[in-house]
Amino acid sequence: MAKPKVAFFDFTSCEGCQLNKLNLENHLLDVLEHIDIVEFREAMDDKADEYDIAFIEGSISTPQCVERIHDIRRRAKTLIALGSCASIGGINSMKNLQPIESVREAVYGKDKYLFPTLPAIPVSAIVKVDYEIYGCPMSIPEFLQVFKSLIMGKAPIKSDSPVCVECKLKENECLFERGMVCLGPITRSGCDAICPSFGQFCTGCRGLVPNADKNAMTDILMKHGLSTDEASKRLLMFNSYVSDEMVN
Amino acid sequence: MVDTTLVRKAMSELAYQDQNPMELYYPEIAEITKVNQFTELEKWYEITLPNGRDLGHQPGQFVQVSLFGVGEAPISITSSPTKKSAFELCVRNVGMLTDKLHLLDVGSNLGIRGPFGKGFNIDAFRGKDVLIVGGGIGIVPLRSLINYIIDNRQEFGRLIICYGAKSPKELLFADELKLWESDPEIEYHVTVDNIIPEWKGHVGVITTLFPNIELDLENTIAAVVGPPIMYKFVLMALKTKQLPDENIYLSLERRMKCGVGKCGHCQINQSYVCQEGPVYHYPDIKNLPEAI
Amino acid sequence: MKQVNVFLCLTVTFQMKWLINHGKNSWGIHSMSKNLDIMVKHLTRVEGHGNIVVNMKDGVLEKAQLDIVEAPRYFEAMLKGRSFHEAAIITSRICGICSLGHQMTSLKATEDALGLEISTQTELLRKLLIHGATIQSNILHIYFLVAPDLLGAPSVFPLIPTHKDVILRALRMKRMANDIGDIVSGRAVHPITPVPGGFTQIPSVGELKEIRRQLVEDGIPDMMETVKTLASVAHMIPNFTRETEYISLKHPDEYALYDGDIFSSDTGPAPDSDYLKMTNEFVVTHSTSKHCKHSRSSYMVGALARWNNNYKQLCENALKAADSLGLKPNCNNPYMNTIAQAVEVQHCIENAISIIDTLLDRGLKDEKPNQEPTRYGKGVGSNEVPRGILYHEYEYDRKGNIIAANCIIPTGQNLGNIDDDMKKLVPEIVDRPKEEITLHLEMLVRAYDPCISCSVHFLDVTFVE
Amino acid sequence: MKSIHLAPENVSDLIRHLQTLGKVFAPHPKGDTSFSFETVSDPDSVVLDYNRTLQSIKKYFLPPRERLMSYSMETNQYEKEEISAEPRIFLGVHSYDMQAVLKLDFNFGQGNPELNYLKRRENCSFIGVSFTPDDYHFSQSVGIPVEDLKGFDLFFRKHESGYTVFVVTKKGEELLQDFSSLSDTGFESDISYEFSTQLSINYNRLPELFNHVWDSPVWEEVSRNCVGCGTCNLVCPTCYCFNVEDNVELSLKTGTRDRHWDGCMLNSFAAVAGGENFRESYAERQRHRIYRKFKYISDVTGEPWCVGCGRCIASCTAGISIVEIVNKLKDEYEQTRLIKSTNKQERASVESSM
Repeated sequence: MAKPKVAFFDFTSCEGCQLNKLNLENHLLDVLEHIDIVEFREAMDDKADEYDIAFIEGSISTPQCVERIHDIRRRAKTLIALGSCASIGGINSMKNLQPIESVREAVYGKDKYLFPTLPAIPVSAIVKVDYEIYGCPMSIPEFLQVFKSLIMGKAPIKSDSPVCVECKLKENECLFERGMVCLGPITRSGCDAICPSFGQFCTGCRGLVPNADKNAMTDILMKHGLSTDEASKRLLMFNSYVSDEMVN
Repeated sequence: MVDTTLVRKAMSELAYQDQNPMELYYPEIAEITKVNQFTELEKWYEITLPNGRDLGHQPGQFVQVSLFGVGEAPISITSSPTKKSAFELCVRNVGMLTDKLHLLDVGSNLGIRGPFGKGFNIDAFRGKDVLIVGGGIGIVPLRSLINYIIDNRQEFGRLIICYGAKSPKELLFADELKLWESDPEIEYHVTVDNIIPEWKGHVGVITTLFPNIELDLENTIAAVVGPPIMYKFVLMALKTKQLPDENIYLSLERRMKCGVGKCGHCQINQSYVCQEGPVYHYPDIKNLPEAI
Repeated sequence: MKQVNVFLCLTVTFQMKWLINHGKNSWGIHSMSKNLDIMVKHLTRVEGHGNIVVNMKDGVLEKAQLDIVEAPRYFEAMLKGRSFHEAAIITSRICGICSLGHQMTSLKATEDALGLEISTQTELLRKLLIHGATIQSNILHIYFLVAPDLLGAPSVFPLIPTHKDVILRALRMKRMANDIGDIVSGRAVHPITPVPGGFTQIPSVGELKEIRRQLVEDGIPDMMETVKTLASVAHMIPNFTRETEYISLKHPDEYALYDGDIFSSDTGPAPDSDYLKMTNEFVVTHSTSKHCKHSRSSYMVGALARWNNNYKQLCENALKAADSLGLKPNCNNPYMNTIAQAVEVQHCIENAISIIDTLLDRGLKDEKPNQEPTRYGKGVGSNEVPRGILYHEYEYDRKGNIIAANCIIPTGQNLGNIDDDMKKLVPEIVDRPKEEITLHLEMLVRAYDPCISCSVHFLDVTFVE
Repeated sequence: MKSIHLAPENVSDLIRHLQTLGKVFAPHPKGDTSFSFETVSDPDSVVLDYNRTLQSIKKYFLPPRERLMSYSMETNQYEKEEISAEPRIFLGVHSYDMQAVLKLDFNFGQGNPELNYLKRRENCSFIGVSFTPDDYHFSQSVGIPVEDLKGFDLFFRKHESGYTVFVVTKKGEELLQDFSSLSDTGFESDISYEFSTQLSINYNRLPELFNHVWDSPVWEEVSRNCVGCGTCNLVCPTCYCFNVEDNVELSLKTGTRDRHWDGCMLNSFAAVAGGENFRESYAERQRHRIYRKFKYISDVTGEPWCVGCGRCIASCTAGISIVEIVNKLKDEYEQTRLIKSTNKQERASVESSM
């Protein structure tokens, strides 16, 4: 069986996910056993016309991004959003909170309907995304899990339970117990609760679980000491991109 | 085999006990001996256990099919218990396991645990007219019952089959359907939901078949299997026909991980579908608010 | 409010255009009749593709510009109103490659602004982290980005079968460095445990001993091999020099990475509160990001600057490594930045070992981070990150939320210097084949190690003659 | 009942003695204010005076993550996991957690008795300790007093001057055999333990209450603040639902089948492959969780399946309390019944006056 052709592309992001791929060190050569990397700007010059699997890092934030992601989608059999910027808009989407109506018009003119929320939007707002790997930075175990599934030709398991679950399985002391506020209750798990396990609150970097009740979560944050403003800011740190706005 | 004497000793100290502890989660490695792609989504398999051992199931029971590296899923047995030395599954590609299962061909191995759960209570059907109501892939477990009846035809009264699918393309077991249709001892009714030019048969949801069917109410037992949405309407229609609730059996689908009453996923109120179902006697569940 | 140039780390845009108005020097004579157009396209990773454009007509260099266009990411606006608990979490996302550096600098700025004292243990652990990050980043740059140039390969992948032991060594060294990050800060990219006033969680004695073991048993021998490998290809490094001002931190007691005053090779020391006077950001009309200058038209930051300013404080083996790699004090060849990085790795490995020893000798204490502000106001943090000196400045309100923020990033400080280097370099090599000129230009940009995306082997060369 | 007196400074000696008989597990401090059961390595770090551990000792019999088998995808052969039945001694267990283990014994011992669980349960001794109820404990309301000895082999009663260690079973006596000579003391419960949190209904009446409250508006009301994080399931000592997953090695040639705890409050717990989710809303899930504690299994066993440890209350960030839910259900039920009966009376009186 021919090895799948894999390509990596990056859009607006900090490159941390790319770096994390190189941080696979112990597994990097094993990963390369299974695939042919045909495009990976961080590491090589080569280019290819089509890809079996395209990994996309970064948010979409300019009209050129849109054009380019459409082009990649056309040439990719499977397209995967890698990391928070690509999958949920991520930290970039914080700028969406700024008043930018005029900027939108100026930047996109009549095409501004492509960007109802503003520059920083997830890949799935523009093209069909087959799978998403969450996290800022993306979690290596999850990357490997998705990677293995794809090579085996099966759908990767997609976590829809919150970080709390992983904390409880690890018997971590709840950070609320320590007087901190944490977005673990509504943030998609899959990171093995890495931040709470190291004593730091969950920032919500992996996006919210399906059915997440933001209002109830805001109440919880306020119950534990945040003001309304602080609570909503905390919730929006990585999750300012609101998908329902895209519907219009 | 694990030596269970120690555990039995421990069990005697436990507050509750009834029988020997079992290795519940280890599958038997079986082989796919025949394959038939029915439709784009449905594929049929004949599975042979080691040494052609008989599975020993009842119509309506299921097995846990496992593929190493992918996982396990409950799948209804579609062959009749009268078929020995191999059994059959018909699988719709809707999930991770089935997706991968569809790539397998004759000679491939898969893991089997089971049969699990309760099937159709054949004794209740014996000597009675049998009304089969199957929607979509609901026909898969029903086929096991139908073929059992066909193979023991003299033990049963009328055999009335109502089969509904979204479109003619989605009708399963096409060859057998022709046999059922032409069999003078079977009253076969089929319908599709959508109007398709080349389809000359009945169009409409499955309950639209009922008005044309005369039932001997006291003497008819119904077996109903279909998607969750179908039950409400079928049960309502059967009520309109005044078929007593005691005469209805139906099979429910729930998420399952273990098949042995432990993992908790399949619970409908207090009932574990993998233990007391998937086939239920309707009076047993009609008061369970989570059932239908 | 001041526009923050945080995207500089990721985006570089500069343009230069000047006339060569005399033909009397050695290169001028040859270039009088030379026509050259070089278009290096897609320098950066995204749609903004950085382009190196060199345009020479009749020996006159009309245009030499490097555009990397990417939308600013508005971190300054994002920080506004954010709590001091969140500042470092957000700013570490400016750059995944130097996330630890941003985080450390951010924490220092916040602690300065809020008057938060940190313990000696915290400082030691932070220094250990910076060593890890420096080793990681320098090794990545040396082996994955520069080595293919020196070995004539288009990327690191073809080197896997031909130089497997070298690649495995690089991966081992990277893993070792990342282990320091993973163990001390929870995660090498976007670290978790460092917070204002300390750490949310500290490593165990066993974990520190394990890092120490790796540094001693793998790190030191691997570094010796690294020096040998580099020495064997050092002749491939272009010989180019230009008198330059070097700015870095300087500390009286140690090779400054975490702490120290700002130091210019031209003008001497200055406190980090003077960072604006040292950077003097100015807008160039053709660029969305600002350039910096100090006593001359440009200056350089990074490993070479640190070497030139502080080499005497390196450990003995690092000095030996420098010697065997031909790196001399007051080196004015920017290509040697890569060698200076290697020398630093040697220093960081040995210094990390002694930091661990100090930590173990003192005994680890479970300390709560000190997060009770004693004042609210402005604060500056500065740090040597792999690519050079990094500054963050925040102003906090009385609730501990940010009113204003400013970040000045090493890559931005180096832009003018790259610019000036190219001015001198292009005419010197103008006689050579275009491919070679292009390669030299790419290697120059890469030597500054602006960022993974800005410096690696995805430079798609197009000639537009 | 036989007993020994144990001065606080002698507790460590006893632990050291127990360590000669088996692996000892006991509560240790964890984090800022919490506790967890851990293998004892240093007897002096054991804490017997604690409110509750983050997880109950369930984790030793039904591990949070457990490998069921390892397999080769090339040969389709698998290896079973060895389950150790080494002697284990659990020291410092509260009565409610002991009762929770006995309940799990039922879940895993009846129907299809599960070897994995029962093998781990084998060769275990349990040493109880009394506790001072805090704002979350309500075990007495579900029939489990502080000094409930059921399931224990030894029991530590805390005094001002240390502990009286009561011998409950023959096995318990054996544990003390070479440690100290036993004296005979009575086991009068002269200590009273006040529970500030209580169900307002006798637990015997719970199954009856739950016959009437399926459609109660209380479910919606109490679920309004719920975010469905599943914490209440995952800290519960009597919750035992699990999920099974296959994990493959990077070679794609070998892999493992693993199970891990799951919870009925979580999104996909009741979702089937076709997309249908049989318990979509938080209120439906909350109702299912509570019915499992007070109705479904209780109908069979006659006992509540909640042990009153208070973990789900203490760890709910939204402040949802199982005690409050039950009390509200009761109040609401009684009120509607009252209204119904008053209506009836009114109607009757109206009718009679006509």
